[in-house]
Amino acid sequence: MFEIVDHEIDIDSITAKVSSPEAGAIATFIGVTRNFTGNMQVTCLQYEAYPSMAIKMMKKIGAMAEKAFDIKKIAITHRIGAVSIEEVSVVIAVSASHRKPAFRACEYAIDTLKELVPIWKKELLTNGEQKWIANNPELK
Amino acid sequence: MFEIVDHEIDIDSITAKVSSPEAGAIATFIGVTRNFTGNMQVTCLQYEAYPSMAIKMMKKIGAMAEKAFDIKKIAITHRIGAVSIEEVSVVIAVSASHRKPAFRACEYAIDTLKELVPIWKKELLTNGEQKWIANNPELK
Amino acid sequence: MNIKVLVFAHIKELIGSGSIDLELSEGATGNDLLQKMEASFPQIKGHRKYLKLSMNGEYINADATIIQDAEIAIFPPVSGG
Amino acid sequence: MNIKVLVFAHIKELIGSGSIDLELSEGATGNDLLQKMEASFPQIKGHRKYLKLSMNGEYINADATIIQDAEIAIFPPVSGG
Repeated sequence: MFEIVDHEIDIDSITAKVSSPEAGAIATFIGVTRNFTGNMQVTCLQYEAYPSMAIKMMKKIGAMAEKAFDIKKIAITHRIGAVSIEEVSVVIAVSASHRKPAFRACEYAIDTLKELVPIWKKELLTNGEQKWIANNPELK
Repeated sequence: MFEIVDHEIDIDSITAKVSSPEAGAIATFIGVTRNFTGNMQVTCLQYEAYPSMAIKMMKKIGAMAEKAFDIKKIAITHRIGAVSIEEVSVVIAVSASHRKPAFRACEYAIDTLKELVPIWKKELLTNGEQKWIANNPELK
Repeated sequence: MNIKVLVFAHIKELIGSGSIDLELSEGATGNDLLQKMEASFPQIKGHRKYLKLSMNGEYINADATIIQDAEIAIFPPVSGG
Repeated sequence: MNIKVLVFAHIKELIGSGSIDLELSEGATGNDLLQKMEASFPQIKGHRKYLKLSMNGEYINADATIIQDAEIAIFPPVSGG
């Protein structure tokens, strides 16, 4: 249910993982590479992970989400390597009996992933510059 | 971007519709048929629509979401006819520069769809009973 | 004026048809239309308190005036999703 | 004790390697380890205020004691998603 891959993510296969006859709702979050950061044009994002710890943290997020919200299943897939514009870097899917806990848990999972999971991105800009990004601007 | 279909919904094709080089986040809601309602076992849900008004209301929801939230694109597909357990009845996908407005708009859209869009569901139970459902319990 | 009324879901099942032609006087309101429907189809009495009305694909209140050639629909609370 | 330290992202680029072997005394803390790293790789000085430390895949504070044979990692704030 928690994986790091170095190729394109198939969204349907992630939502299929959380399908359950008891689930009436699936909420998903899909992270995509944007063309601009501020006013700088992006070629692609380059992701690097500390894989064993990243999987451990994703499992922890899953366990915390299951404890805090009335959900059935949660799956997280993050891609590493170069991710071009409009390509998907991360998919989180959460199933639940009802939609509110599915939304809450999905949002919780992406918020917490951005805080805890040891993955880093570097922006490759069209002007040739490369820039490591911090999710938390205070820490830049 | 707004459609009613009488066959299985391909989730990837709906998220592809809202893809945009300016969008960093896509939030989706997927409605699925559950196996139980209370303690009654369900065979399938049977959906009926007033199609022209349903599309009109979906477009209105899309326009309201675009006005209220900082989003790029929104797509809504609802299936009618028989929808078996674990099959998808509705998909809403919203793209935005950032995740918060994508989540907010997606949740707004499904909440408002359940209030305004003229589509009705009937539960076909394993005991042979059939029951029309009201989303708002006060109105049952 | 002759008005075509679409009905859906439970109401359609009760009436046994999805489309009804009604004769209404000019200036008739949604309430007049509902009364006429109940007179023709007594089996829908008792459902009126929750019925929704639309005209040309927009929700209307029961005191709205029915416009000639408009598409009217009567239906129970929606339950899509 | 000999400790293997993994480094990632910007820190890895500054050091020029993703894995460093360090000799630490028994009972050494994360702070001792960071000091030793800075002594060996002065180019990472100035980054310490935001560096994260982990031991065996769990975040630790800089005053935590380093356990023999543990997998230690040092990295900048994460930015996945």
